[in-house]
Amino acid sequence: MTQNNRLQGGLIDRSKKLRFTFDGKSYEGYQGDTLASALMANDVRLVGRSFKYHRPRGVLASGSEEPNALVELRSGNRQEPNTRATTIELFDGLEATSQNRWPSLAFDALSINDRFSPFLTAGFYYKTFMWPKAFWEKLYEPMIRKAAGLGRLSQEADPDIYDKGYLHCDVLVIGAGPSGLIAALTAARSGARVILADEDSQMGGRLLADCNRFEGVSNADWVAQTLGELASMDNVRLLTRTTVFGAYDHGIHGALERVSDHLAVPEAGKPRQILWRIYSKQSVLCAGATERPIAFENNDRPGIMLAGAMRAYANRWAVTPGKRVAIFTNNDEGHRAAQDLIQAGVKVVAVIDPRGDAPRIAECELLAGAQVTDAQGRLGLKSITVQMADGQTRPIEVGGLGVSGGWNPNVQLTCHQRGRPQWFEPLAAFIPPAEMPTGMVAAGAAAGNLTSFGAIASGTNAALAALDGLGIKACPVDLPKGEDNAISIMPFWHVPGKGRAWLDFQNDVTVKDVKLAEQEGFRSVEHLKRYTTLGMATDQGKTANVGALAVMAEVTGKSIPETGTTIFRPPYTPVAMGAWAGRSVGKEFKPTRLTPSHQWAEEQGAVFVEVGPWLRAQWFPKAGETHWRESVDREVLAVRSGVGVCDVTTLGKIDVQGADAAVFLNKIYCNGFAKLPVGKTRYGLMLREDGIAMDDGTAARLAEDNFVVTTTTANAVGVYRHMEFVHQCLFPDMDVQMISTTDAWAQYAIAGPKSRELLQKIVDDNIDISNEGFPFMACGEVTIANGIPARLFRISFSGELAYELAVPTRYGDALIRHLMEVGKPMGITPYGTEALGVLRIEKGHATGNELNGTTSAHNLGMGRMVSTKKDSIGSTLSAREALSDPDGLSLVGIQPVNNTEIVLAGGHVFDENAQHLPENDLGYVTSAAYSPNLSSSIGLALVKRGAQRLGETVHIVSPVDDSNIKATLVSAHFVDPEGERLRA
Amino acid sequence: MIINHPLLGPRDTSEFTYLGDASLINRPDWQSDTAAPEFHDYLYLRDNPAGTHRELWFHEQGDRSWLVVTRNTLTHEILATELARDVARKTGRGK
Amino acid sequence: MRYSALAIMRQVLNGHRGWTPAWRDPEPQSNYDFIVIGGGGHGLATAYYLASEHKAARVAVLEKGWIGGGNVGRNTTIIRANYMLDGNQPFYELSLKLWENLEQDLNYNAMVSQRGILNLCHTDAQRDAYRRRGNAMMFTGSGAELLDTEGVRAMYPYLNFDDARFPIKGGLLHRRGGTARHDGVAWGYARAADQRGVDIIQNCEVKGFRIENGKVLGVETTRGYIGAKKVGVAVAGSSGRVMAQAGMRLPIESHVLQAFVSEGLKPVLDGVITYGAGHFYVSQSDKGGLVFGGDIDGYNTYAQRGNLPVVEDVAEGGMSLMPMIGRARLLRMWGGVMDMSMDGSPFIDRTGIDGLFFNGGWCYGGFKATPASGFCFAHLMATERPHEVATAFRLDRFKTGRMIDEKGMGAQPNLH
Amino acid sequence: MRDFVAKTAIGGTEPKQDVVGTLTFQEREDVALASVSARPGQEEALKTKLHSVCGIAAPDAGQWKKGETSSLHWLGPDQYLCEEAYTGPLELARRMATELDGIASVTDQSDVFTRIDMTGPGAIDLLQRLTVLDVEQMQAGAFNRSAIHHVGCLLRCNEAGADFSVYAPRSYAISVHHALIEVAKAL
Repeated sequence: MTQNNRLQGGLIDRSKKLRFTFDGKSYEGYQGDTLASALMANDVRLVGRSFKYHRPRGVLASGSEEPNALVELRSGNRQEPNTRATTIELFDGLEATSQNRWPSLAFDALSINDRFSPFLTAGFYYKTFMWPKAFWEKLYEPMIRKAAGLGRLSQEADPDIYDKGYLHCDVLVIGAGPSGLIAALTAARSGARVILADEDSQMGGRLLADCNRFEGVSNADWVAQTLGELASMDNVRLLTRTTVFGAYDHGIHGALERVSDHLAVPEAGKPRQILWRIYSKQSVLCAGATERPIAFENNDRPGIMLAGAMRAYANRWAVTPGKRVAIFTNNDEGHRAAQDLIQAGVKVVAVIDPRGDAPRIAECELLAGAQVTDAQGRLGLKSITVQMADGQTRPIEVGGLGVSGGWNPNVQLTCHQRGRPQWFEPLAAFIPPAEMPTGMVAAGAAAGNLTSFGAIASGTNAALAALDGLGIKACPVDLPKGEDNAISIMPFWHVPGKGRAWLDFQNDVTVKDVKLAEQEGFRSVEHLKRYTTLGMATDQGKTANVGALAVMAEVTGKSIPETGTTIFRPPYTPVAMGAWAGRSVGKEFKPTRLTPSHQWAEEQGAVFVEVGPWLRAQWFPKAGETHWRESVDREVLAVRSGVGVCDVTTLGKIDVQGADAAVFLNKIYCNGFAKLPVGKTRYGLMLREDGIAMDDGTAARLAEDNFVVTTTTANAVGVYRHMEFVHQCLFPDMDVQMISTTDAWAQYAIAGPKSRELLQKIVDDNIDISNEGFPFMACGEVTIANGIPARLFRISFSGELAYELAVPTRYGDALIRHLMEVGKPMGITPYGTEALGVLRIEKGHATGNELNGTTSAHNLGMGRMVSTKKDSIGSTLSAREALSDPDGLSLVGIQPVNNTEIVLAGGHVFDENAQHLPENDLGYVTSAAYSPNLSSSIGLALVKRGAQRLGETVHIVSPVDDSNIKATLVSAHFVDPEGERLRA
Repeated sequence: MIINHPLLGPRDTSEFTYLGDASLINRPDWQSDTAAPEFHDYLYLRDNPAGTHRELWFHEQGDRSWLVVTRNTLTHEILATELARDVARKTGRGK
Repeated sequence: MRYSALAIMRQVLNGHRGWTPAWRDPEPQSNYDFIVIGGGGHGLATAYYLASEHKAARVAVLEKGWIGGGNVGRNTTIIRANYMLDGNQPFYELSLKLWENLEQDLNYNAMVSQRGILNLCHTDAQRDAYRRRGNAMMFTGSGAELLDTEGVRAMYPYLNFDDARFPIKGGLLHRRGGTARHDGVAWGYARAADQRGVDIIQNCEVKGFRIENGKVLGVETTRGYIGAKKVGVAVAGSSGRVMAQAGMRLPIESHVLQAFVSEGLKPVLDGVITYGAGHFYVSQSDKGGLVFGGDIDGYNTYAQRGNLPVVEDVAEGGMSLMPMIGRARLLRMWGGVMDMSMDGSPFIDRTGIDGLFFNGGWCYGGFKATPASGFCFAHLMATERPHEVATAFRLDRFKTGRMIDEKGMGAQPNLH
Repeated sequence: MRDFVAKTAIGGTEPKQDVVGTLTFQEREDVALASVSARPGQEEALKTKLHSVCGIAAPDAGQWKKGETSSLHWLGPDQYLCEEAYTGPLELARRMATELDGIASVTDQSDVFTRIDMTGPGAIDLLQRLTVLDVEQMQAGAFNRSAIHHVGCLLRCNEAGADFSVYAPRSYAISVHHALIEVAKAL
């Protein structure tokens, strides 16, 4: 099929033919076409179906405000639902499919809804589907859900890359129509850093769509000159295909650049889109205006569109919806549109204008004081019915009807910070609010200046205001002369009549629906929107809201401003989820931290586990081991009987120095540190100010004025922040300085009866680490491998004779290999976080599972550690009754009566015969593991009065696992309760 | 939002971590006879104004300064920023 | 008029001329037995249960704007009883039971839909915490199932199982959880309350309380003074502002929570999913939009709007969990002011002032609580005794240290 | 001499070098870092001392200064980061500690950060997609901490527009490097 509806001229490149398909049928268009213009050229008027009634629909608009012409673009994992045909740039091989219809666009089974429309009025579903009760979820809702939505997701992962970025400028100009171009030029010539962004593929705005506006220069030439100059300046950045979609606090704007959407697929490695956060000191909104329709019976027929759109299709894309068209307008622009169409070679049979004194502008029949009362042609407009000034009706055969009910300035961004637009009577439209977002000025049609000269004048003035705000001296620009007759309009919202007249096309909201909402008391705009779904479609009601507001005003007898306006929220046009996420997806969702022994552990075939940002070795499987438990049990037993090594670099390490370092630690730990001698380490418990345990760890005193504080892996960042708070905000004059050294040191736990034997072969000869020379809790600086500086701590998490050895991180890899080599004769065994967990549970050491943000020192059995002789964070409030209640939770060990049964972490504790109800709940198991040393599953639990109940039998109940076992409450120290091994 | 750092100039709030009302600087005296109720009010009760609010932000991805930021909770306009340590000293906090 | 298919049929025949306003628009009387401040979900539910359960005759709801214009009309519509702590879970179970009979009770279709909520876990510790929580849910009869990875895959095969930074290790499934049509809830309660004689007075802002010798006598409003025997405050994000008029400071901060909806899409997601490794939860509405949200912005605010970093954080979570939504478009974002409490749990309590009651601190979880909150608040106002499932929601719990801290974040509202 | 071979954070045995389009990325294992924090009351004394020790004046907030052998970076209030050629583990920190005894607290940071030098045209375009800092305006001498792909890094401008150094936390270095390379490919 050839392009029957293609006219002469236009801004398309006829030398570049492009092939595309719509619903499987192939067509041809030209470079510069949109899918909408190309379909129109091929006389395809039916392109979509409405949401509720499945009414046949055609193209209404020529830009991003389009409510009807939505398609699924591309196929496979790039299928993109709800894409506006009016903004899709045609490319060769483009595939588009109509949506929300079955089996076909021309015959849609659910158009039956249209027949039932009397039942499906606004809010009908609130009133029914309630009987019988069970049917809502079983029958009614599934039916409704089947019909839900418009386009389909592919349900495959999006294959494209999205980038995000930050741009900074003095002046951001939003929209590159006449006012935007001149505003950018004014600011740029004055030396400001300028960003000019426009959502279209070409800059120029309405100048691309209308007849020439300026004296002595064509639209095209003026745009070309201005853009040329802007492009030549290095203080200007031009962003085409870029929608500034949101105005956020302090001049930050969100913008989406469609880098590759005009291509079949993005170039290799290149992003599909970029989400820019634009940091602007000043912004000038030149977003233009959106034409609005007039509601009349069957005003949604395919072929009925906005007059300005029809004009744009003729001038820019050289296409028309039909050979014979008419215009229905309440303002002069509609007449100018008619004249443009005539000049483009379209037969305009009549201009219909409800104004009795309508001006004669177009060289065609003028029906003044007349209005369109109905339209015929279900799948494509055939004719319209016109009621003449004298009351007679007259049918007119047309293939297209252009409608203009006036223009709504695109004030959205001026209201993103909850400003309310103001009603402007001369235009019968809303203009930007008095309270604008900081640094924002509006110009051109967006500010209500609809004439060409008014637009550029206000554009340059807005730029001057912005420059003034920046304190930049402005160099003015000379403006081209342009027509400047104020646009004359007579508010005219809908043609009276019995039938359905559409306000919100996509969501099928009609004049009747608005009247019904009013009748049922939903009179506030918020209620109206919610009750009728007005303005909630993908076009956000750009062409619908004001009309509906006018109808509501009419029926309530109030003025439109009294009736109110809705709140505008970002985004201006919808933004793909992929763009919001950028590269933070899949494995790159969050960055990864690697330990110094990572590469070595990989070589050993270690299994890794995510611990916050870290990847840690979970266990080290050996050949022949078929189940993870075999590996873990082996590692645990090796530590208890020989020697094991574990990378504990992930623990937070904070270097604390200063004359008041010890006094400072006294503040952040509930136990005392002032008297800790140099060369010694001490366990410390850190409370939040509310008396709940925050973190625990050790502090090693390397010198009078120097400690190394260790934190748990999970809390390293939070603890450092807390310490800075205590210093800067509470005790600013303390002589203490701190900095994180977590990454500076590779640290290994070397644990087990043979650990000293091993270390003696590791540390340089001159160093005495005998039990006497380096007793339990000793710490100090040593050297290894001929003078590599290292730190040695004799601390134990496992309960065995154990040390932690730290070297500068770059030597971490060498150290683990060295340890494994030297330790071979002793059967050294690397162990992972699983074995680490088992060992600490066997020893009864609390970790994150116990320090879960709700446990007090008392709950953890460390109540006595909270010194009352000094002030420390949390000490006062930890004395509150519920935190120190002897009958409250306390940490105990759990051992099944029958050692073949398994203790489950998360199981709850009940007395033998108690009913399993919340009020009988005694507590819960915080951690559990299989102890190869006790040949039994064991656990730690927080149990009411636990400490007083050791030896008693309880039940560990986990209904989600159908598990209920008998267990004994025991001391949390399953292994070596006296701690002899530590000191051996 | 953008916080005008007293030393570094305008910095994006994504670099900061928020704590809450700057009254958290006024930690009560642990030895006061009414320490318990004072700590309760200090930690738990808030003015929560709809308007000017003095609040603590930590420049985590920056110079690690705690700041006291005066911000309007209705408009998000930022009226002043100070180093928290200076504020603390002014309110008589020391060692 | 009773709503029914038959009623609609009749109206079709007479051109819908017979529909009357869903609720009256009465002038305030000079005094009432009960005044409920706040025409949101909780306030309307309170008034409804005062009238229906406690046969209170002279009840008024005072709303400064239009009813249902706050958080009940601005949320992600999730209902659930999947809490862990004894102070909370029985309360939410009562709420769920009330949801389950709401339509019949109100004669209004609020579209309560128990499509199931799945909380995903990504670490062993998280799974253990879910087991603890799931068991607590079982003890109140709310129902819970602990799924492994394969169990999750069977339900939602398109989630990211193979290229995940934090692999899905399982999840906690709460089948009785689901969604409800948020506006329908507000309007249903309003209409049912109105039919039981409750005066719903819109555009009536409370400007102050009249209090004498420690007893509340009434409220000063933009429509004049209105006397009352008892006054209940249920104003969510405005709690601080309103209670300040009674000279009270609260353990509450106001924060903004953003929520998001995508363009309408053919159904792909039946239930509700929450991501355990990022701030993202999602469901799909009966109109086809993906309704999703994440964490609060994290700074004190009364502006009903948020900023970009949180939007991006939510989308990053969403894309990491559901890589298929990359080409779905975010259509609209909005923000609601949350009354974030110091332990993340609410208050339904008396105040130091006789006859003045407070309901608030719902954080971002107020919607699911609507029925039970109204039910228990009405019980407290009518009987002066807390309802048995709401005894823990006391304003003085921080004095004794009896916090109800599900997340274990302590006295920092923006972390709850 | 010492038996251990040092590993670099990204390259392992050899410092990593990549060329992507017009951009060159070079991992630097040969620099030593030490943080220096003034003791209360010694703020001015520290500045004077640093001048004599490093041969350059202490930089102002958001700045760094390059000297003959050592350069100084402003880390925080009264806190600086000193960089010199790497001579051996902890050696810079120990030398500074003796020099500044009683005036400042010194902590070795050599292995806390991994320095990645980025040179060539396009550096601005790359950084605009990774950091909120206004890199277009960064002049030689600018130095800031900010986030790069969620990781807190130090960013140093050596020559406006064309020569930057990123200091990434060592444990995150591979992630940050990956982000730099991948985004560079997309420019």
